[in-house]
Amino acid sequence: MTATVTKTLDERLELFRQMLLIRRFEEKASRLRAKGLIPGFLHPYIGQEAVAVGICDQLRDGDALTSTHRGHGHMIARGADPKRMYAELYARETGYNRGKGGSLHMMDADRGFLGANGIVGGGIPLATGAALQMLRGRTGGVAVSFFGDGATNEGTFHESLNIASLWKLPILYVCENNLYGEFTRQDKHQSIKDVADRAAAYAMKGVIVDGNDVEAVIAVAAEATARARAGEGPTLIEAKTYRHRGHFEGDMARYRPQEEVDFWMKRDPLDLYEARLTGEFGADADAIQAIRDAVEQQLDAAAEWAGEQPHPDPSESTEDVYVDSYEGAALR
Amino acid sequence: MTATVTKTLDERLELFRQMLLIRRFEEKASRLRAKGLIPGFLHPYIGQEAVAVGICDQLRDGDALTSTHRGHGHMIARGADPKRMYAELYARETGYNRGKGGSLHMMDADRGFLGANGIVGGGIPLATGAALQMLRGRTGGVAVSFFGDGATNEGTFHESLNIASLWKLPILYVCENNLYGEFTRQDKHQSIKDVADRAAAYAMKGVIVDGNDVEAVIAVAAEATARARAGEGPTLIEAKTYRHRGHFEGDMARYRPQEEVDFWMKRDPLDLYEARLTGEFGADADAIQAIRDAVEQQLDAAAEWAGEQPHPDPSESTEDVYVDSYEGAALR
Amino acid sequence: MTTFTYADAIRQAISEEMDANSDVFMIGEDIGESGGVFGVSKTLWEKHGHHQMWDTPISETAVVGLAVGAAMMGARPVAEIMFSDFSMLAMDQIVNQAAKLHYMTGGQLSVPLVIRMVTGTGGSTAAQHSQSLEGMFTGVPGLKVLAPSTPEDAKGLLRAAIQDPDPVIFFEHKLLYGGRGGPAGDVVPVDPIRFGVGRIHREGTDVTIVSYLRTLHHALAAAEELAEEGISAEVWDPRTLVPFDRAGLAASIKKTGRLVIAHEAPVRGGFGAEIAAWAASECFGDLTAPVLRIGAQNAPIPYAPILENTVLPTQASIANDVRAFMKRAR
Amino acid sequence: MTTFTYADAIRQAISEEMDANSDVFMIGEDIGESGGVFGVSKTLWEKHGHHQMWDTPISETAVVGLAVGAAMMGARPVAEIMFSDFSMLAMDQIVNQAAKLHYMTGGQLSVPLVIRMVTGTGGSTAAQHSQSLEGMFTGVPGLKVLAPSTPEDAKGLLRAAIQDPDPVIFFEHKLLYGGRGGPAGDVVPVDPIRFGVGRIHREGTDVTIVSYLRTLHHALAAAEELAEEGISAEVWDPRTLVPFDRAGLAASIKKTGRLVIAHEAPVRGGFGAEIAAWAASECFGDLTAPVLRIGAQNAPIPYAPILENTVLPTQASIANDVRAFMKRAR
Ligand SMILES: Cc1ncc(C[n+]2csc(CCOP(=O)(O)OP(=O)(O)O)c2C)c(N)n1
Ligand SMILES: Cc1ncc(C[n+]2csc(CCOP(=O)(O)OP(=O)(O)O)c2C)c(N)n1
Ligand SMILES: [Mg+2]
Ligand SMILES: [Mg+2]
Repeated sequence: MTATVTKTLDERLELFRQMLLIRRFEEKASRLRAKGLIPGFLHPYIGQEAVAVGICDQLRDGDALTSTHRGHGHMIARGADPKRMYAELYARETGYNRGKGGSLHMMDADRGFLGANGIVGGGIPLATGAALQMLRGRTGGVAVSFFGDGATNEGTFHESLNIASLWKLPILYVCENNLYGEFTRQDKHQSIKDVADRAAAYAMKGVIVDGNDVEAVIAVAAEATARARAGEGPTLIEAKTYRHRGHFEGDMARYRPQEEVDFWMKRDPLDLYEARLTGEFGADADAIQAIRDAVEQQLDAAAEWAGEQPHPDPSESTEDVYVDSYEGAALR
Repeated sequence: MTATVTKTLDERLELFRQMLLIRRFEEKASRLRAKGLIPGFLHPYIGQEAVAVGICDQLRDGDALTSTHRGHGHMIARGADPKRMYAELYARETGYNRGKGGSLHMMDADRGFLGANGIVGGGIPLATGAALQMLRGRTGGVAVSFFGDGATNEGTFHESLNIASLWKLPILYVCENNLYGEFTRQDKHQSIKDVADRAAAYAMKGVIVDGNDVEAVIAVAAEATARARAGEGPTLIEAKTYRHRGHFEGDMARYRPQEEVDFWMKRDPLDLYEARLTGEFGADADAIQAIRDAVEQQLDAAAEWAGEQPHPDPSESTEDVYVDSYEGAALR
Repeated sequence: MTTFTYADAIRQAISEEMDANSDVFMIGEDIGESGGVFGVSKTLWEKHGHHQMWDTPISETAVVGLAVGAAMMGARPVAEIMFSDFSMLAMDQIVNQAAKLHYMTGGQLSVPLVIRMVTGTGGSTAAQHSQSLEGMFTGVPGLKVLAPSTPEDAKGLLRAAIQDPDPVIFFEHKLLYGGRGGPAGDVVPVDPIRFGVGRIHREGTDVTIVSYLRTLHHALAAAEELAEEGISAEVWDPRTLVPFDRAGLAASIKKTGRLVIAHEAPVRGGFGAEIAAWAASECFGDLTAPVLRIGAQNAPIPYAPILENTVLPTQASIANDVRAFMKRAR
Repeated sequence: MTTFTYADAIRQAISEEMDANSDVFMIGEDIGESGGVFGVSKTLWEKHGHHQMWDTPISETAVVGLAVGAAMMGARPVAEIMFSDFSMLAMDQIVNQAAKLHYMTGGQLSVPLVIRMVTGTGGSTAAQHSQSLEGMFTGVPGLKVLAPSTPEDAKGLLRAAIQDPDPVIFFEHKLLYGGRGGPAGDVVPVDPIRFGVGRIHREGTDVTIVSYLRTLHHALAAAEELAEEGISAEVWDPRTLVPFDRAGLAASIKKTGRLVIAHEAPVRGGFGAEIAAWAASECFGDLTAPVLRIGAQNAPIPYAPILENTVLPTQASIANDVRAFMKRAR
């Protein structure tokens, strides 16, 4: 059974808009970082946009997700505000985390976005626990855990999937297999070709999807979320994709063969979808251009707004260590 | 391809002797503990003897193995001296670990027995590292990691098997699936029925064997060790077996259905093999009886010897914290 | 009449908090029908049913990680680590996730989580089932760390921990579960106890002995011994290590002028270091003698009873150490 | 003429020990062809080939566990943890296995293992890539803990660590790798340095400042500042935290009568507590003022540069704190 999700043209344009928003958000962030405006690490999501947008398309209020060090795409796909994201990257008071988290820890709890994570595999148990709480409360919600191919070699992956299958937790494990963990190609970090093969180790359903085809991702997400909401348990989804750039800003990615890069650049998820939109789905070029303009405008305004935001006051460094710090607990 | 291992009758009697030695060692240990002579935890290996004896039959000098909290059987099968094992259980100076380890940490480094382990899954990376060192040194050695069904849910299992397969390490992962992890039945701790199914997650070879049939275990061990020594990489061997008693001495094991216990008691590995010995292999009853007597005598003498051994001197409590403690490092 | 044990106290605290709030649940290994290795969760499975009792595979990282994730969604999980030694397998989820989430998300959400750990040495369970690791957690900003020494404190502090909005590490000493007794009765009502308030178990004027968990009881017995020799020891139990009752300790030091700290963890790097260092800074003027730290020898815990006894502080060793200390100090 | 950096020092120490002994090998994530995130292993892959360089999947527990297992078979592995924060995923193998094996097996075998960890704060890498966790390891019997502050010490101590028969935790501060410089030259020969011998970086008579890693350099700069104001600070670097040069510290305290400890870890539960506590016990008679501990604020490390700077001790904050301390102390 494959779930069929039929989208209107407007919905399709919206999918395109979201992917473009992610793409341009990241490209702009990269430029801002090069100018010295963003400190710390930045792991661009460029190339993988169809995965975030496709999966999040099937989420509702009350659902939750965890992300990785490469988290901006998931966060934007979940509807977070680029203004406050840039403000966070700028380490400002009005950023999502009030300047305390940055890229690696950005969170939007109101939208159930339970955070980027600086620990590879660190978010997998968290999402699983969120799913447990949904099951306990019979909320009908689902949790999603995004992670990379490299993360599937961490113990947290194994322990979490085993439990989720055992308890039939409402969760999607979404592995974005972009062929590399940091500078290490998949065949140098695991002997399997398809991460989805690991599902069988937990008697879990595993599926492979073209992670550069947003509607294909939507189809598997629709089925997996339906199964999860119906109490039929978790799915491991392997989305085959590629990161266009280095592991982080500053990594020139010289360790990748040029043919491989070329192959994948031709399969750019935005180009592919734009071609379908204007071809198969009959979108007109103006509509696409309007989206481009709007995205550009939104991001320019967002970055500008962010740049005007106040820095946190130094006294905030010891705030929020505890919710209830009693007397003296949070002192030096 | 299945390796064929043909044993002489004498060799078969020796296998029986080893299994019996383990059985009686454990039964006696249980009685000694009931008398208050052995402190701490004791996890009897009774019922699983064919696994230890069958696997260790295929090991050579220079091979290494790691064990678990239920380690006496593996240690005896590897040729360790019951005298010094009882002395260790009695916490005496001449025990294997000079009284510092007890059952949970018993080790015989000279025989490559790299120790029982108090941490479930804790020995799996250690054996994998031993295999790495063998590969590095091209020693032709193999490592064996014994662990239980419960341990296969720990992250260490996952991380280690992934690496071993990737690097084609010379190692056997031997899961003794005795249906329970502590008080929890397998179907309450994992959704799969066969642990061997997990091998595919690492593109590793997985095999299932009747863990109560010593010659069947030998056959899979022969093949797996041959592959390992030939540089063809690791094997995950699942030996289906059963522990006759509670998880540890003191556990009445009331959580197990009587029919299940009955079923397995009828499949006692010693009874099964004795029947084959006297039937199919034409051993005579006297030979068996002679083994029984010798084992009894050996263990009586061993326990007696152990009971006469000196206690460690209190001053030894701070010895061997470091090999080289420099000045002051090991002080209070 | 039944005696209220430390184990009863813990079970009752959990049960009462579960009754009061369905967001409270337990998660851990073999905590279900079997009642747990130490019998702490006995009856909870039947009383609170599946949705408040989650008996897990052997997967410490996931046990804690799931609890953290559920807490992020508003649950109040009580995770059990069978022996605190096994917490080493879950350190990432404790130190890098639970402790930091509230802070690094700018206060967007909190992690109201209790991690119960069986701690301490006893009964020759040897090096991997006997450690006193509280010092590792007290140094992590964002965690609270409790170490109750009596059944009443165990119940009151655990109730407070479950109600607390922050991640709490809750140490239970394995040798305190059974025997120590407490008020008579099957169920003893105890109110939640505010964190950061120490307790004077015995008043004294010559020396302050700070102690907790099982060692507190040795210290109390040692103090009785010393009293007969004319040494008046005040025995003070911080009960909560983080937050720590600094005012309470300062007051006691002001009175006695002398500070001894006794715990089961090795001296080097034990929580006693923090107490001593703090006092050497903030109570320096009141101290009339060097600070004395008593703890385990700097060694893993050995199996042999004779060595186990040597490694650990005992009533006798504490009495001896304090006696010698007072001789030097006078 | 090239400058010998801290990163060079570490690379050279590993390379020289690999040349000397084929049982020495490196194991860790992305340490191969790419040269590692901090470029420390650059050229080692080519020079020492596959059998001495093991580039692993992302599996911290296995990285350390394999190293321990290989060490049990006689190898001398150098395991790399990319950021010390990730060591939390490997704590069981470090604390429960590596640290205890020699002892709990009655000395049957040893674990000659070095675990290198990138430590400390800098560059807004935020709460999970910035911790100073040395205090967790110093409290574990069986581990040795090193914290070199200069290129020479890094090279000499790492060579000694690789030759040492026990498990050694080796902290490298991320902000020391690049710039700090050292003697000129591409390859600087440095002999192995004996553990437990501190180093006086600056002589002084009024106050002893104990510091290490990056903070040492702040302390030295602060001492220069204070010197102009007539405060003579002795700056002393223990170099190895376990074993610790007690005699060296005692001698300095005897001279100055005053003890300040400055490190990047939070004050509560940092290794400074152990130093202060030891001094409050063993040097009490020589201390003429309360001990002062300087460290990070008790918070996770925040992302914003302005907050990161506030949380950490700096040259200015150390100078200020010591200035105020001397005012009180005189
Ligand atoms: C526990 C841990 N180990 C190592 C790292 C360093 N690190 C950050 S990202 C990364 C690679 C992750 O690869 P993958 O999971 O495939 O995600 P991708 O970067 O490809 O999106 C590594 C090794 C880390 N952050 N956490
Ligand atoms: C890390 C860790 N978690 C939990 C325990 C407690 N424990 C000891 S044995 C055991 C069950 C192990 O089950 P399995 O691996 O199937 O081995 P078996 O006892 O059946 O031989 C448990 C949970 C432990 N010793 N270590
Ligand atoms: Mg990847
Ligand atoms: Mg089992």
